[in-house]
Parts: sequence; C-alpha cells; structure tokens
Amino acid sequence: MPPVGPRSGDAIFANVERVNAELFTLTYGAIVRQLLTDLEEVEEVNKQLDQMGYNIGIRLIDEFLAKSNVSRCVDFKETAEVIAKIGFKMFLGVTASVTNWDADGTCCSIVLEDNPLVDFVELPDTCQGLYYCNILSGVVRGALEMVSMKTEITWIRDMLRGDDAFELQVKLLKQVPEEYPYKDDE
Amino acid sequence: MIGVGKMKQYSNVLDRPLSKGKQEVSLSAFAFLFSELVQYNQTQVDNIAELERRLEDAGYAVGARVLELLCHRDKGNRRETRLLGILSFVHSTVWKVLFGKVADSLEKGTEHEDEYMISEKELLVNRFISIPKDMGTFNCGAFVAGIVRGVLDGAGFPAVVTAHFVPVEGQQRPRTTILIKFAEEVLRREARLG
Amino acid sequence: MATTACFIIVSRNDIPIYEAEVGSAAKREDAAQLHQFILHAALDIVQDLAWTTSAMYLKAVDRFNDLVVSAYVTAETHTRLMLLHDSRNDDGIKSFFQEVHELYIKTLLNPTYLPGSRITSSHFDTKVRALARKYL
Amino acid sequence: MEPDVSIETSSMIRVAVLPIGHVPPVLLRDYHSMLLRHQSIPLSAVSSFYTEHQKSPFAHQPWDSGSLRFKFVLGGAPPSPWEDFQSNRKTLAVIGICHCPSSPDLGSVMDQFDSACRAYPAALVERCFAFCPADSQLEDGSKKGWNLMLFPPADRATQEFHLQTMMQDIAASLLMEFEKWVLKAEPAGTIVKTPLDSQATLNSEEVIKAKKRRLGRAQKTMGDYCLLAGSPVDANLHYSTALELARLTGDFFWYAGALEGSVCALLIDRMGQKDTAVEEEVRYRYNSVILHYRKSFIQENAQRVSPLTFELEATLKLARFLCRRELAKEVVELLTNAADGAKSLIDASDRLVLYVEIARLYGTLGYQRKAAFFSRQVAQLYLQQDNRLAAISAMQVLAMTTKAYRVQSKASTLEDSLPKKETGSSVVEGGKMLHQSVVSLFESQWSTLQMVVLREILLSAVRAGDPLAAWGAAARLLRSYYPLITPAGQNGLASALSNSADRLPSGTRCADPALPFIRLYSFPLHPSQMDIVKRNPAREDWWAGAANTGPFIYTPFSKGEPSNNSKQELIWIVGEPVQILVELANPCGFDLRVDSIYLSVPSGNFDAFPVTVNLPPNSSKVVTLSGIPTSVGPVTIPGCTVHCFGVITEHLFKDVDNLLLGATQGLVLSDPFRCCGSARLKNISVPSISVVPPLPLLVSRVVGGDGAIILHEGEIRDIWISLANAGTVPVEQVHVSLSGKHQDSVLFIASETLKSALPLRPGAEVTIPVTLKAWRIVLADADTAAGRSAFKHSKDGNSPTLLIHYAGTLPNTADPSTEKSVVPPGRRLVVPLQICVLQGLSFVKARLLSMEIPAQVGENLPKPVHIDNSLTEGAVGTPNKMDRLVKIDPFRGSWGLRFLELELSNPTDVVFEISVSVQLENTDHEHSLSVDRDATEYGYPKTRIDRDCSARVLIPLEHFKLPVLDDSFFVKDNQADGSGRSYSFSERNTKAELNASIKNLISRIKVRWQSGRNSSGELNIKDAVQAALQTSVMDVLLPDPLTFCFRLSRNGPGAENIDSHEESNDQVDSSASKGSVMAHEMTPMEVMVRNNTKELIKMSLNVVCRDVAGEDCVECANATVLCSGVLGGITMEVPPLEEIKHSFSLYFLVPGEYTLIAAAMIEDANDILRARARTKSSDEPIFCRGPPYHVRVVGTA
Repeated sequence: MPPVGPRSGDAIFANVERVNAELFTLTYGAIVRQLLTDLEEVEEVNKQLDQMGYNIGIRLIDEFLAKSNVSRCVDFKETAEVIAKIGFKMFLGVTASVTNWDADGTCCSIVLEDNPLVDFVELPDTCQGLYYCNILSGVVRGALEMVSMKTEITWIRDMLRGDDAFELQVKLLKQVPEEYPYKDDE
Repeated sequence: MIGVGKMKQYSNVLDRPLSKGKQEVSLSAFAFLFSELVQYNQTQVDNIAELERRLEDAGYAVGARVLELLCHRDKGNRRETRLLGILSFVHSTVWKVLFGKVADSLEKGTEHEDEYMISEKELLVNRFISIPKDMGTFNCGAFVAGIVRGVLDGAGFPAVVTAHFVPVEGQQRPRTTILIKFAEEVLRREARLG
Repeated sequence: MATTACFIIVSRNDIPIYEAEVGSAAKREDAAQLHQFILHAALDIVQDLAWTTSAMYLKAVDRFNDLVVSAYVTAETHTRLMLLHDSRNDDGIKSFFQEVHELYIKTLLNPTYLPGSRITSSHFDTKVRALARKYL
Repeated sequence: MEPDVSIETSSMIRVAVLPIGHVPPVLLRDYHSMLLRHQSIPLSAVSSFYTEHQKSPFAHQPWDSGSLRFKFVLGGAPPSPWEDFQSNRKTLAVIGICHCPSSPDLGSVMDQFDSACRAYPAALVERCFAFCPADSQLEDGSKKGWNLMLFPPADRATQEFHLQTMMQDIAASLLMEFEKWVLKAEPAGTIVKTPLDSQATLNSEEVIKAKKRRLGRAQKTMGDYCLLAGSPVDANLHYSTALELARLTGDFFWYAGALEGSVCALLIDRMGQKDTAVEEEVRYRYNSVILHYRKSFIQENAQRVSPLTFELEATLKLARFLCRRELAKEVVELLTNAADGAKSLIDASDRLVLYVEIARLYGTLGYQRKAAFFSRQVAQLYLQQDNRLAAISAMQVLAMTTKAYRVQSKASTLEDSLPKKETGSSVVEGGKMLHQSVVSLFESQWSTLQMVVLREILLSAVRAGDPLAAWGAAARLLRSYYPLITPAGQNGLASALSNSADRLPSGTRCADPALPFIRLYSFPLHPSQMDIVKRNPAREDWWAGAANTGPFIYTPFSKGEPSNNSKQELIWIVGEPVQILVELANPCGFDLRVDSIYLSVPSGNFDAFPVTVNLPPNSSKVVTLSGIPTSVGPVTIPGCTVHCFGVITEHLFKDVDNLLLGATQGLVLSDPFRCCGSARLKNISVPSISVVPPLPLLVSRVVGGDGAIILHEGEIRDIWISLANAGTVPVEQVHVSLSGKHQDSVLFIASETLKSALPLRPGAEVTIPVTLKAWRIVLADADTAAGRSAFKHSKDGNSPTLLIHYAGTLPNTADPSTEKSVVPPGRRLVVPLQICVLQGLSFVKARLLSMEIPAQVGENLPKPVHIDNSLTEGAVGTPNKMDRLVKIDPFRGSWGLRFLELELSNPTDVVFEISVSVQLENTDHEHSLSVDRDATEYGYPKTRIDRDCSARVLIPLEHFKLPVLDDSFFVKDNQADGSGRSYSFSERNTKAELNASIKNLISRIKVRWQSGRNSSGELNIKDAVQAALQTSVMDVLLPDPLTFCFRLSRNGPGAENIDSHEESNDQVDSSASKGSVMAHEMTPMEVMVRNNTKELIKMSLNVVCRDVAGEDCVECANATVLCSGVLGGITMEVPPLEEIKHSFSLYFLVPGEYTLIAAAMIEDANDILRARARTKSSDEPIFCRGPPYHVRVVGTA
C-alpha cells in the first residue's frame, strides 16, 4: 500500500538505518583534511568537494525518489521544497527551509540552521576561502540534474564565515524536458 | 566578511558545548560519503597498498580525535594506561559510539604475544562496498584500522594495525579482522608497570 | 591570582603547541624563558608519572626554587597541559586544566587542525587567558 | 662542597697528584690513569710491606677481605677548613709525577717537590714518581733522598707492576701512620674544631659537656681513621660511641658526621652488595644525617659559615646511592630539595658543584631534560665569572645540553643518528604519520629554549675563542629561527658568522649549514637533443616503440604526489656536461653572497662547476649548477656544497624537503621559499643516475634556415638538414622517423643519404635534403593575419619533428662474455622542423558559367573535339592559345558551353602567378581514331595576381563531356538530381560512383601558383570546385542523347572524309566563309542526327528555318524561303552511336542571316532518355532540340 503523496522527512528518517553523526562528521573532516594536504590550493579543494557532492547527488536521487514516494516534482518550486523538507531530513536528519524566491521562481535559497558537517569546525586563516560544506552544493546540483534541472548553486551564507546560518542559493539554469533514463534501471 | 565572522561569538566552535554524540545521520549518507572517500583516494594512488595507506591515514585522523572525545565524555576524564584497558576501550566504547554496537570479538593472537585481533562479521564500511575483482585483497576496513591505530597511537600504544578479510565457513561474505601488532616499547612498558 | 603563571600545551614530540604567560607579574623575557626551561625539564618527570595513574590531573609534579610545575595529561597521552605557578591553589589549577582540556578537545576535533601542530586560534588564546584569570 | 662525593667517600684516602717540572699534559693524563688503576689496594697485598711496630688499634681489620681506598686529586686541592671534621678531606699523601726527559735535573725536581709538599701539612706520605729517566738520571737518582721513585723505561706491564708495588708500599706506610695517629689520639681527647664552633660556644659550655663533646668528636675522628684504614668494624665501634656522646651533648653536626661515617662503615662492611634491608637502613640513617645537619644550623654565624653544604652533600650522597630508575620519584625529590639549597649557598663555587652534581645524577637517572636544565644553570654560573677558561667550560657544558634541547650540531647528530631515528620511529610507528616524522626531523621545535641555548653557546664560544663553534651556533640560530629574529638580529648573526670566519683558516668546513636554503628546482633530464634510448640488442629496430614517444615524454614532474619509491632512471654520459637547477632562498634581511655553490657528489665521479650567487634580502633565485661526469658508475647528489660566510658547508636537499613538508603541515616556523615569494612546488626526488661510457652525439642544423622555415600554403620546397657528430664515438646505426603533427607535410627524407654516410666519425658532418609541403592553415586562423597565425603555429609545435635514432657500435653479443656487459644505449635526436605556414592565395569562390556560341553551317562535317599535344605543350602565350582557352567547335556546337570560374584573391604582400591546367584522358574519345595517348594536358595562360588583388580564372569544362549516354550515368544523374525513382542497385553505391566521377573530374583540374623565384605550390580547391559542380555535374558530363548538325552538301557525297583531322582547325576557321550561301539558289543541305545512346532511337525529325526576326520563314504565309524535300515530321530510326543523314534543299529569296534548328520528337523513349530529360511521366514524349545553326545568305534580293 503505497502512501499517497510524499512521506514526511521525519517519517523516512525514522525508518532508515542511521549512524552516529560524529563518525560522519569526522570522516568528512578527514576527507577535507586530505584534500587540503593533497591539493594545497583552497580553490581546488572547493572544486573537488563539489565534484564529490555531484557524484553523490546523481546516485542519491534514486534512493531519494524510491524512499520518499515523491511523485516526480515537475516545477522547480516544488522540487526545492522537497529537497529542503524531505531530502536533507532523510539523509542528514536536519531540516532546511526554502526562502528568497525571486520573481520568476527560478532562484531560491535553501537555508540550513543546523548542519552536521560543520560540528567542531573552525576555519584557520590558512583556509579562508574554503567552502567547507561545498559537498552539499554538489549533491543538490547532481540530484537536480538527475531530475533534469540544470542548476547553478552558490553559497550566500556560511556559518564558518561568521554568518548565522548556511544558505545555498539554487538558481535554475534550464529545465530539460521530462525524461527519466535513470528511473528504470533499478 | 571574515572579520565579521570573528566578531560573532556564537559562530565560534569553542563556545559551543561539546555534542552529546546522540545525533545521527542516515547510513546511506555515510555510505555515499565513504565511497567518495575511497574513490577520491583511488585517483591519488597507483597501487592497493598505497590506497589502503591513505584510507588508514584518513581513519587515523578520526581515531586520534575520537580517543580524546570519548575519554572526556564517556569515561569521565580517565586515561587508559594499560594495554588491555585501551583494547577493551576500542572494542567496546569506541565501537559502540562509532558503529552503534560493540565489536563482535576481541582476541589475543595465538602465536605472537604482541598481536590482538578485533573481528567484525560485517564491518560497517564494508557493508555497502563491493570490492571489484581487480582490486584483489583491498579492504575498506583499512579506514577502521586507521581509526583503531589513531586511538592506540594517541593513547601511547603505538601499533601496526591492518584489516583483513577472513573467510567464514557457511557464509559467502568473509568477516573482517582488524589485526593489531603493538610496538615493542609498549610491551616493555607493560612489563615495567607489572 | 597567581603572580607568576606560565601555561603551555606540549604535544607529542614535546613541542609546545600553545604558550601563554598568564601571571599577574610584569612580563620579563628572561623570566619567561626560565619558565619554559623549567617546564621543559619537568617533562621527564611527567613522562614517568603519566603511566602510573589513569587520572589526567597529576597535581604538582616538579618545582624549581619556589616555582611549581603542575601537569595534566590528556587521553591522547602525548599531549600535556603544564602550568608553572607560584600559587598553591590546587582546586583552581585543577578546574583550570579541566576547562582548558575541553577547549583543547574542541580544537582537536576541528578537522582543519592537524593534531600536534600549533594552536593558532585567537579564540583559544583569549578563552585560556580568561580561564587563567578565573581560576589561578 | 666537593664534586663527585658518595657515601663511600668517607673511606677514601685523599692523595694529591702533582706534576713536578714540566709534564706534557698527554703524559700527565696517562700517568694519572695508571694511578687510577690502584684506587683500591687490598690489605692482603699491603701486609707484605706492613710491619707491626705496636699493638694495632684496628682490632678487627679484615686483612683478607678489606682494602685501602685512594682518591687521587690531580693537581691537589687547597686544605679544607673541615679537615678535622672529616679526615677524608685531609690530603694524607702527596704523589709527585715527574717526566724525566723534560726535566733533566733531578735535584731541582726534588726541590720543587718538597716545596710543593709544604702546601700539604697533613700529608703523611710523600713520594715523587719519576718516569722514564735517562741512565745518568738513574744513578744520581738513587743518591737522592728515599722518596724519589724512578720508573726506568720499560714496557707497560713492567711499569704497571712497578707502580703497583709502589702504591702497596704507600698504602702500607699510610696504614702504619694511621695506627700511630689513632694510638696517639686515644688517650688525650685532642680538641678538634670546625669553623662552625665559634669561640663563644666553646667557652660558654660547661666543662663536663665540653669534655664529653670533645670525646665524642675524638671518637668520630678515630672512626674516620679506622674507615681510612679499611677497618669498618673498628670504625663502627668508634662511631657508635661518638654518636652516643654527640647525642648527649646535642652536638648535632658531629652526630650527623658520625652517622655518615657509620653508614659508610656499614656499606664497606657489606662490600658494596646492596639488599633492600641495607638500602632501607641507609635511607633511614641518611635522612637523619640530613636532618641533623639541618639542625646544626646556627643563626648567628650563618653568614660566615653554615653546615648547609654538608646537608646538601649528604643529600647528593643519598641520591647517588639510590639513583635507580625504579626509585626515580624518591631521587627526584632529593635532588629537588638539594636544588632548593642552592640559593642559600654562600659560595658561588659551591652552587656550581651542586648543580653539576644534580645534573649528573639526573643524567644517570635518564632524565636528560632535567640534566640539561641544571647543566645550563652550571653554564650560566660559569658565564657569570668572566674569564676564558670559565667560558670554555660553559661552552662544553652547554654542548652537552644540545641533545636534550634538540639543537645538536649536525656533526654530533651524525653519530647518534641511528638511535635517534629508532626512537623517532617508535613514536611514529611505521613512519606513516607523515607530519610527525617530519616534526622529529625538523630542527626547530621548542624555539624559545632552543634560541636561548644557541645564543648562550654562541656567546660562550666567542668568549672562549672557539670560532668554529661560534660559527656553527650562529649558523644554526640563523637557519632555524630567522623568522623569529629581527632584521637587526639577523644582521648581528651575519656579522658574527663573518667575524668568526675571519679567525678560521680558509677552507674550514662546518657541519652546520647556514644560509641559503637550497632545494632541487628541476632536474633537466636530457634536453631532447640528447635523449637516450635503451638499446635492446635482441631486436634490430631498437628504436621502434621508442619512436612514437615525443620529445617531451620525460617530464620530471609526474602527476600525483612525489613518490620517492618510484624513482626515475637517468643516464649521464662521461664527458657530456649536465645541468641541474636548484633554487636558493635568502629569507633574511641582509644581502647574502654565496661565494661558491656546486653540486656535492660523494660518489666522486663528477666534476661540479662552482658558481657565485648574490641574493638580495628576502629573495630567491633559481641557479643552474652544471658539471661533467668523469667516470662510469652511479652518481648520487644529496645536495650542494656551499662556501658562504667564509666557511664550507653541506646543504642536503632532503633537509629542506622535510622543512617544506613541515611548512605545508603548518608545523614549522615558515617556508623560506614562500616568504621569498617563490611558488610552492612539489618536492622533486633526485633520480637515480648512472654514468655510462661516451656515446656518439649528433647535433642538427637546418642549412640556411635560421629559425623557422616559412612556406606559403601548399608550397613545396626542399630544405637541407646537416647532422654532425659532436661526440667522441662514431655513429654506426641511424634511423629516421617522423612524429608530431602534420607528418604528411614531409614528403621526402633522404634517409639513404644519411645511411650511406655511416659510420659517421666524430666531427664528421652529413647534409640530407628534406622535401616539405606546407599544409593549409585552418580556416580559424585563416582570417587572422597570415603572419601572426603562422608563428602561432610554429609555437604550437604543430610542425612535424624528425626523430633520428642513432647509436654507436653494438658489442658483438655473439660471445657470452660481453653478454653481461650492458649494451651501450642508443640516442635520439629530435629535429623539430620549425615550419611557419603563411597564408597564400586565398580562394574566394568557384561558380559555373554557361555561354552559348552559335555554330555556322559549313561544308565540313563536324568533328569531335580533340587537341593534339603539339599545341598545348608550353604553348602559353602563342596566338592560338585563346581558342584553346575557350574551345569552340562551330559544328558540334558550343551550345551550353560551361566554364568553371574561380575567383582568387591575394591577401599576402607577394605577387602570385596562377596557371590553370586541365588533364584529359584520351579514352574519353574512344570513338575518335586519334592514336591513343594516355593523357593530354591543356595549359592555360598564366594569370598574375598582385598583392591585395583578386582575379578570376576560367576553366572550360566541355572537354569532360562524355561521348556516350548510357544508363550507368542515369542512375547517377538520377541520384544527382535526386529524383525519387528507384533503381536496381543501392543508392549509397551509386552516390559513391557519382562522387568518384566528380572527384576524378575535379582531380584533372590543377591550379598551380608561383611566387617569386623558388616558392611555388598548388592551390587546393577541390572542395570548392566540387561544391560548384555538384548540382550541374550531369550537364557537364553528359552529352544529349541526340546531337544534330547541318551542312551544305554542295560538293556532293564523299566529301565527308573524317580522316582529314590534321587541318581541322583551319577548316573550322574557313568554314565561316565557305559556309556562306547565295540567295536565289537552290541550296542542298543535310541535317545529321547522331545517336549518342547505346540503343536505337525512333523519332520524328523537324527542321525549322528562322530569320533574324525569329519567324519561321518556311511554313508561313509569305515564306521567304522555299524548300524541297521534307522538313517536318521526318520519322527516322537512328541506330546506337550512329549518324543518320537527311537531305533537303532550301531556296533563300532574301539574303541575310537565317537560323536552322533541328528538333526531334523521340517516340517510346526509354528510361535513360526520360531520365536525361528529367521527365517524370512515362507517356509524355521527349523532345530533343539541337543547337541553332547560322546560315548567312549573300546576294541581292
């Protein structure tokens, strides 16, 4: 009996297998550390993190659609909401909100008050310019691309840079006509 | 804008209380992250040994921190000064916190005095990773081995820690054994402390 | 408040990763140097002592003339918080150590901080000094 | 206070050892060491010399087990005020040491000795040992007094033995003296005092107490003597009484003294074997010793004298006794207390001794850092007393601390490098935690301390006048801590360096490098000119496989982190200079002059050339260091040898690498290169280099071509490359191959010329031609200015390169002996052909023109067009060229004549001349009887195009018309005009054929250009032409199914002779005149219809005659032309490829111009015809019309 409409993020999160957030956080920390050592340049690290996120995003979407019976969201507005309310919850156990819609509804912000990635993190002067959570933007971008929405994502606010929250600006570049090559093969 | 950041007190990690470690994320989130860790490191190496070393380094960074955190939070600022103490700390406390369960088993190596083994039927990091044939003996457990080494080394018990697949009869998936070989200085000290 | 108090955190490899003269006495370079020499010398004793107890706070471990060295060994055994002081207020020192320890843990957990490297965070410094004023 | 005291000290007989006369220090040390062997003389050995005069006071002397102990004090010591309190402080014997060769007069020696002895009133025995006396000395030596002992020259063993007996003798005599003393002392309680008891105290005491106290002290003293006499039991007896009395009289000081004695006695008695019981006992008693010394502290004379030193000594004694790792805690406690005493010590020298002792004890305890701390305290005390000797001692003491503070000189680290590593790796298990291993490698860790220590070393070294030590210290200070030192301070150090260098002999080496920092910048493996290729003796073409590798394959910076394990192999050649780039950094605030720097090569088979470098403040510089391998074998280059600040030092690359690694980890002060604004670069591992015997060495040069070879698009030119063997070995093998882009632009390489020149002796040179054909500039660049784009090209390295693999002799691998001797490698010379392609003529467009030139009716038969070569060859500019340019056959008709018009423009600044030529196969005219020539070429006049001009060139196409219309073409035709009709064979196939035919058509058109004298080429216009022809290719190629023509048949039949080809042209010319017709005459005419198809064609022919107005002037109302014979609807059948004649006559009434047109209605046309006619419907008839023919009618109306 498939529940009608998308299930709530909390419901899903309650049912999925979970791990200690600290393992997650520290592992992510270790990754960032490695990147900083390997790539040396902060810009490169940002790129690599985004790439990693993208890789995750394009794989994660299947699970997302499967677990939350989100009937594929057609319009961008709806999609953004789903990501914020369900997506973040079911994977990171935190909820995000969507704000700052622009007039033509192609650009909005996903705001994270609470972000397991950055527990303990403080950027030293040597790492200024590092978008520590850049992997998130990659994930969102990748996932959206799988539902055929090309987006451009930029950090508006970053707690590690002293802001009061994390704000991802998601800008819809173009929406490729609906087609789900990735939906079937599972 | 960075300057501004410094002004904001709440933004500073030192002002936030240490987390109670009750927070959780979905396993798949970790799975995705971990597989990226592995894949990234694959691009940085040209052989399995190197890859395992890098994973171990990543793990070490986690272990060293976990030790400090857990001793403070879960053991009320007691240090482990004895070999068995630290081993059980790894086997139970660390495992419980990180993997949500005590490790399946902790045994002393039969042939060597300085060897100990922590075994896990299904190591968390190996649950969602299937090793391609061409990567032979590669074991993602190297990451966990790194964590263990991080804890031990941090606590002053330097050791060589390695992860191995050990086939179990009656099951097609082998279990993973974390092999710990302590440095001789550790054993010497143990002897001195009696 | 202690007239003389020199606090350092010594990493594994016996490198000071944090140093602070937190005494009320006027800072004099030669004095500061002497303090560090004394603390450095005390490492030998701390090293032996650390393995004889599972407590982190080792109390006063050494002294030179009227300067006492108290030490606190974190779980990551190679990291030692050491305080050189002329006061005898044991509880104060203990709580000082414990709170600094917590700060250290937070610093350590920061992935961009490489264990064993200098603690450069300015917040850390300010908070440590605050604690010193509070407890010493 | 005395150094080096232990509990047992109380039992030691102090002996002053004095050099008499001049004794070389070395010898003195030697003699002293000989004495040291006899620090303890067993009583058993003494007995032989011992003669009992009276009853010995030492009742319980252990003759068999006991022994006398000596403490030799080299140079003696001033008498101590505490001698009475502790007899072991008395100098009880004096031993003079004299080296006879240096002091010939023994008499004076004795005098000196005697005078020396006067300084030791307490001495009971005095002997002067005179070593290796001359014979003369031997005899007069014997005359002299009894206390001169001669040691005749002899082997060591003998001397040892001699000395032993002497010592035993001394021991014996001392023993007897002790007995005397004790006996003497017993009855009369001699008053013994210490500086401690003031007159006051003595007087104030009441008699009894004073007596008791005296007795007690006497007992204590006797105890001391018993101890010295090696009789602990007797000693103990005296001590116990002494203790008793001292306790009663509250004589704490002496109580403590006695107690010390008793402990010593206890230990002596136990023969030094310690069990816990003893240890416990000693600990207990000594604590009370310490306690009582403290008790005996008397306020009023505290300033003058205090028992503190004794308390401290006692403490040290206990500490030394307990000094074991297990008891560390206790010992530390004792030592800490002792250290506390220091500040209340009055005498600075006492403090010195105290600290020295504490340092030592901590050292033995294994607390190096503690030891270092107190050593430094000692050093500071020394430095307070401002004299050279003190400075020297300070320096030495500090030197001992350097290890603990990790500021060792490299010189010292070299020795203990191994254990150091071991400990390092134990902390860093497996050395995996990179940053940790780095830290332990890096010099600067606890900078605050380290800088202080180094400064002190520098200071003491300067005072002590040890320039080398000073230099080393300054160097370490500057190198490791420059970031923490102010520019002023840096300058100070710099001058310190040069000052100390001034005091050093030139060419002095120091283990500690100062500045600059040197890192490997890059390792230019061979310049591509000298690539070395491993030669596989097995395969003949050893270059294969190596060939495809471009010149830049060996790039030292490979992707991924520097993996030192996978080191590159690198081969150098004896006698061929090599270069290595290193980067120097001077992060300090002064100008740094590096007098010389060169690669240091321990393997020694390398001549390194020194260079001088000046580094401004905070600057870095990349320097090329060169050298020449001198002999075969491996070469290792760990670093550079630098002569800077007047001293020569070794700078190892790996040190800097570690430092930089540390910097990346944020573990070290700073990265010297970064702060000089130099970029960070991956650290480069020195490849493992091996030197091989000389190889041939080819160098290339493009003859005349300085730099790039400039060609216009499509230009073909020869260039000459000269190859010279600059090596010392002849070139035996050579193989030329191509690589890089545009390989096809190299048309020909005369590798044979090269081969034939082999073997190429050293110095020999050979020149080979290479033919190049310039490629086309890609349109992208075409629009950019020709010149620029051309140069860009040459930069892109998209010119081809010649790879010349060559090698010297191959050792004949036949015999196995040479098998193991490795084959000398081959080499590869890379000759990049720097081709710059300039844009040439640019092709604007091609289009098809068609024009119609009416034919004349004449007497002759129309003949198929054909031109014989005689006229074409180089016939440029001959008068009749025009009609060749545009070929008109008046009879065949030039109807629908087609031209290809090429429009060319010349954007360059040179003049081009275009010449068009068309090539024809004669097979086109298989029906003509012309003798078969495989190809004829039509030349057309050259067209000159000035710079920035454009010109048109016409190429007539009718030569291409095919004689026969057969179906194979229709299919193509059909494809060509894309009519959807279906055919037997597949489209693709036919399309291919079509294109083929077009291609072949096009390929016969060549447009060549020429510019200046030696640059010429061909214009590539194929595509353009194809585009132009594509649509109408059919019309170009295909003939009409029927061709018509008219002629006047006035000279009857038979005139039609087709074999008169020769004069065809002039006939054509004359035809116009001949073909004129008279009015008012019956003019017989013929119309001929030729069937160009392969099938018979049925048709009805119509002939129409029109006047200039275009009116049909036969079939109209007022006809101006009368005709006999049929003109319309003539049905006829024309067999394939045949002609049919139809005769008729016309009678022109009016002179003028008329036009005859023949047309035919083809019945039941087949597909071919329909296709040709491009009709769809099958029923509609096909109408076929010939070209118009003009007839000029002359005459009068």
